[in-house]
Amino acid sequence: SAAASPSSEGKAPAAAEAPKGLTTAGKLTLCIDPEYAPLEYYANGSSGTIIGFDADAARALAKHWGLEAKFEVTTFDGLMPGLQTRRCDAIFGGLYMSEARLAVADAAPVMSAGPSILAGPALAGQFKQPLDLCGRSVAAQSASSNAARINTLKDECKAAGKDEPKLTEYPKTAETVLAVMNGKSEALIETNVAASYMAAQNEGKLAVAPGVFETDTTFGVFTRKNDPISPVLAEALKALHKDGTLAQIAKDNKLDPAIVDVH
Amino acid sequence: MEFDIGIFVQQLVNPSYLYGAFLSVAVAVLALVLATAVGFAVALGRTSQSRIAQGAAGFYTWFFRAIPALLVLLIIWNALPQLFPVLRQEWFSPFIAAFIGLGIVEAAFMAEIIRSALLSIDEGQNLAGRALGMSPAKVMVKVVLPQAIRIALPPTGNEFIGLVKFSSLASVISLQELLTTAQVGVNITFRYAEYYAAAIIYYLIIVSLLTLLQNYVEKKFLWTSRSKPKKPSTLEPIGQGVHA
Amino acid sequence: MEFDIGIFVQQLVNPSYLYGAFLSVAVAVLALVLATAVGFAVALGRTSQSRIAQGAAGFYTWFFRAIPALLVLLIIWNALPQLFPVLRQEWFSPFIAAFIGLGIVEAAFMAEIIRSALLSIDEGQNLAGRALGMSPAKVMVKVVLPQAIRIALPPTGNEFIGLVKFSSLASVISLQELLTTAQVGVNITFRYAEYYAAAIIYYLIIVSLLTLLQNYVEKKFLWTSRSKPKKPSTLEPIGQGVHA
Amino acid sequence: MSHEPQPTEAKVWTPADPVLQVRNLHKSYQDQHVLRGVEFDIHQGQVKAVLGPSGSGKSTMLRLMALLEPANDGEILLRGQRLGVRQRGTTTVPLPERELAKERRDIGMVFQKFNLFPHLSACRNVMLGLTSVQNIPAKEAEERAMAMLERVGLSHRAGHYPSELSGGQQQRVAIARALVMNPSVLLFDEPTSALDPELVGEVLDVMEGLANDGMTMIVVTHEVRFARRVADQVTLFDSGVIVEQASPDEFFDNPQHQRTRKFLSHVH
Amino acid sequence: MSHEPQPTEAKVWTPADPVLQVRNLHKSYQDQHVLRGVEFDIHQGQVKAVLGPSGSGKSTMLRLMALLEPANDGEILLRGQRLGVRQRGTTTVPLPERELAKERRDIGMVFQKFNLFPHLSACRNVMLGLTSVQNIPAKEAEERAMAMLERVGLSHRAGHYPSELSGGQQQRVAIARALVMNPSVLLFDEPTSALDPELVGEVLDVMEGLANDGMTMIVVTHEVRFARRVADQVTLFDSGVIVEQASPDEFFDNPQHQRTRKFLSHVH
Ligand SMILES: Nc1ncnc2c1ncn2[C@@H]1O[C@H](COP(=O)(O)OP(=O)(O)OP(=O)(O)O)[C@@H](O)[C@H]1O
Ligand SMILES: Nc1ncnc2c1ncn2[C@@H]1O[C@H](COP(=O)(O)OP(=O)(O)OP(=O)(O)O)[C@@H](O)[C@H]1O
Ligand SMILES: [Mg+2]
Ligand SMILES: [Mg+2]
Repeated sequence: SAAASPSSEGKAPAAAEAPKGLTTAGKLTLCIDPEYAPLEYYANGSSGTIIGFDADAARALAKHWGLEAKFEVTTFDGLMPGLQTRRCDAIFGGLYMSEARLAVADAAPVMSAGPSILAGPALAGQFKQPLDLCGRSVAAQSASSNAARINTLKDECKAAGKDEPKLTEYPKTAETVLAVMNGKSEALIETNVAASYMAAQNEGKLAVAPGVFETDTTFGVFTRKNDPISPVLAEALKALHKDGTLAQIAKDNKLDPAIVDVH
Repeated sequence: MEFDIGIFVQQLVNPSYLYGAFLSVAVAVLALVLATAVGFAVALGRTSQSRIAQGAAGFYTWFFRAIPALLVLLIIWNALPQLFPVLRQEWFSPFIAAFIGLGIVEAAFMAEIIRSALLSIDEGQNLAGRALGMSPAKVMVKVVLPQAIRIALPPTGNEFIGLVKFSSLASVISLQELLTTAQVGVNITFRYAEYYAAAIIYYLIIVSLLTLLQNYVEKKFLWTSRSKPKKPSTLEPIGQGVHA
Repeated sequence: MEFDIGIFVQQLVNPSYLYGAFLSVAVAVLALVLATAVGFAVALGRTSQSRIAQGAAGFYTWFFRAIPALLVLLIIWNALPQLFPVLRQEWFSPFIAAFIGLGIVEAAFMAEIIRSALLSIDEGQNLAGRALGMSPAKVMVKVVLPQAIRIALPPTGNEFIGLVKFSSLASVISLQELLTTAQVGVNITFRYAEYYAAAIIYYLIIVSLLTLLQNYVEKKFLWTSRSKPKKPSTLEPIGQGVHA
Repeated sequence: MSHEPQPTEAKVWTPADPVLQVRNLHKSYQDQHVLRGVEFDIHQGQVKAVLGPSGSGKSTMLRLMALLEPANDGEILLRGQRLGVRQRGTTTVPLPERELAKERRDIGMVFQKFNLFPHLSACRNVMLGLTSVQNIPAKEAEERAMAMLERVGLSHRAGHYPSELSGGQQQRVAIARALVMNPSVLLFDEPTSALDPELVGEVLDVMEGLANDGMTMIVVTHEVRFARRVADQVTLFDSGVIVEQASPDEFFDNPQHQRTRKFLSHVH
Repeated sequence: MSHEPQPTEAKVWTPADPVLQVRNLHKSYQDQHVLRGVEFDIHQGQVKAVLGPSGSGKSTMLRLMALLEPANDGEILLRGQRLGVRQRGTTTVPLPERELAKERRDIGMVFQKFNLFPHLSACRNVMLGLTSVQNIPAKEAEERAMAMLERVGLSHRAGHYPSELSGGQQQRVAIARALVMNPSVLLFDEPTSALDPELVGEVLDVMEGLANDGMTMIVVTHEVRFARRVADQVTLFDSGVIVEQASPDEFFDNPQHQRTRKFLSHVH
């Protein structure tokens, strides 16, 4: 369901000036790891066109500059090296804008996000606030900000005189889902947008515990540090937000349009 | 979640698995060819008189025996293009990077296989060839190599099967071979059992076919005038190998 | 992004690498012990008179030679606990699942190593032992095994080094060993050059130490009254092995 | 001893009877009939030399006598007692491997390729049968092993491993290894044919010493001079049967059979 | 031929001169002085038998004569021409491997363990030297190989692989392989000592045939009867030097040296 963005049906604004020094002339090349529904994934599971919010937003961005979007498929591990080796101009990959990452790359905000808790339907109802996770076993994707959030929660639990949560990290999100469904872990922590998708895919077995965490972090589009593209891209995203394109794409991908209000 | 035969069969006939299996085998074949060529050079270096050649060949085997192939793939795909802009071009695909990376690592193992095969040829063969007036190169090509190949065949076959399974490491440089095909599907659909079962079937078929091929080739090297083999053939050849 | 020596050194002395390296080696040791025990049984099965034992042992090697270890780990971690509730308990940690999974796969390869080592012992040794009045079990323990161990040592050493690198597969069941430690660091900081370089240093050190150990053990099996070895020792033993 | 009358051991054995008797021994491998009714006796202290062309079944006969393989038919009797089988009612059944192992201790064997245990020193090679079969304590076993190595002239090499010994020395250790078990009969399968010509003598000398000391021996060999000098009886074996059996002088100087004359013309 | 007078080939070679001359040959391995000044001549059509204890350097001498290893000192002359070196100004330098390979064609060698090429049939074993060294077309090479196999009585086994031939047959193929290159001298290194006693005869028969056909041969052997019947000259080798050199009758019946008598008492 590659969404038609509003800018394609309404009055087409004159294309903004495209950034210089693109990897492939005439194309905006983006590193992407299409295993993260609903942000980026293959239409047919393991093959087909890449769809999802990020994919559609990337296409809209390219169009904004009068370019064509080209996806350079990479694993999660390969996203940043791909950018550094100029295989792509930017990463559209559901990456949190963390301090450590901003030390090595630039990023422009694209949507707000936050951790969400998934658990079996019965248990999910019991989680109302972060401290409810104390003493529970929680699965997370390794090296994610979500995993880091559980690590900080350990201290909070200790301060509150409760048991620490037990964190188990897996390389892929699918394995965290499996861990909960197999009873290896009681809950899993995942970014809210992906969490909703997982719950929908595993209805009856997994449910989102709403509102446990604040939605206080931001996904960004990453570019090389101090690259001339960085400011241009930030401007373009602002423009796409302003004219409602991003909100429409969110809606088309069954996401709350409010999440793109990050400016 | 129960095992859904429908999804399983659908995956089994899904052309992307077939394509993934093809990629796995193709990467393995090219990597083995590269590894055999480089490994032969390294083996000659290790048995050579020259201290420098010995040292270089020894370093190669030591280094690539120690480094995980995954790291080599990451380096070839991510670091080398920063040093050599030519590698940033379109032709340097994950497929090419994968077979080169796996081939380079595998060469360290093939070098040892080839070296021990060469060493196991009786010195009398070399003497007999030279006594006939053959040049050292002729002795190598006409006398030693045909015999060394026979000895190197079983372990090489095992390495090849290892490489097929091993090519899944190339998913890290976004080559979507057989195992990655299943994993990507799992990440979206969460249908573990069906997707992985389909992959297992493919692996069993591939490895069984390769084992049959290996037995066939080995029979060609029995060197008897009769057509019937001396040893009973089994699905599994003697010797160990890589595994993934 | 330049190579930052500071970060590199900081990673090198980071205790989590040391711990990851320890996990890698520990998983490899336990997996090898398990694989040797199971592999010995499978090897006896394959050389046994009984058709059933032969068939079962043959199936084992065929199956586990074909299946990627990654899939076996996923199955042990995710599928088995559904069948056996006892595995849902706390003690069934990723560490235990990892060494069992790798051990089961490796057993197929160890079985072939052990089988060919047993077959390579001259039949005259068996005859001589029996002629002295030794029972078949005594002949195995006192005569055949000590000699088979010597033959199996070099390929087993290679398998062990392979297992150390191989243990990184266990990241899929949330075991954070050496390579995973580096990868996690990379994903958080995007500092791949420094992190991977630190991991490479660890791997080179581990494998070099293991190779020295291997040479030392092999020298113990030279069976001479003199202490000096007959063959020059090198860092790399003859024979091939797994690699990851 | 069984009180039931048995076909081949009807009378009680006395030292005047042959210590070892072989009766109608048959052995086949697949479709090949290797032994076809071998029969002979050997008395206490006798030395029997066996000659015969390659493939005639000499080694097979020794392996059967050493109970290393079962016969298809026939009997081997040691001091009148049938070996390798036991009576169950009216039928004889082969002994289980554990029982066979016990009977084997009484028959020593020396092989063409020595078959020393390469992972054990000369002394430990000789000790192994004592410690692991007869359960003799290590210290006593070592003393007896050293005495036996002394007897074959190798006590100064006791700590050496087989790979450090010459072929002749290895074979002498192998003889000591068989001898230390104190067997009733010692079987030799071409004990010198894997040796360099210059090393043959030292082994034959040891064997001649044993013969002089009264050891009962069956020696498959191509060494005509040894057979002539040491053996009490020389036998020609061909195609799985005994063709000629005579005293050395008779055998070599006046053979009765055409086949023997032909064989001697090759080897002599 | 060089016009410069050279120390050892001062006069022009004539067929009356020895076809092969060995002068003051020395060879050391590490600290072991294996050949210590070996000297002898052999004339066209002569057969020289070499006897000597194990480790005395017989094989080493043959390897040096076949140019398979360089000597440390001394000369080998074939028809007056020095082998294995070339003159550069006043110094002699060893030939490069390619040139050595050419000179080796003129000297055939038969090994104790046959050293047939196991991956080639008997016929292709014999052909290989022709096709890959002399560049003779396959068809002609095959004809010549078959003729040579016929000569050693094995044309009916031409298609068989070494593993399918008996030891005696393998050695006869090895002789054919050396012979087909048409060498000036044929060297034999204990050609029958790896054979079963019954297979020795067929190989010695072929060698006797060659000798009768006028082949120049040097034969290291332990076969005293062969040496006596076929050789023109018998040599005793010990500790890297020639101890005694005489006609067979002189050598065996009236040896001049104590060492020879001692050796013969062992082997005879
Ligand atoms: N285990 C076996 N399986 C099949 N055939 C065998 C076996 N052992 C011996 N034979 C065959 O039995 C025949 C006799 O062999 P045996 O070794 O007893 O002969 P031999 O007289 O000792 O000969 P040699 O002088 O060569 O040692 C041979 O044809 C041999 O191939
Ligand atoms: N390549 C080598 N390197 C080191 N030492 C060698 C080598 N070849 C031969 N020797 C030594 O040279 C000596 C003579 O060996 P050689 O093989 O020439 O003796 P031989 O007279 O042929 O003995 P045999 O009758 O056992 O064949 C031996 O002590 C041997 O160990
Ligand atoms: Mg025999
Ligand atoms: Mg020799």
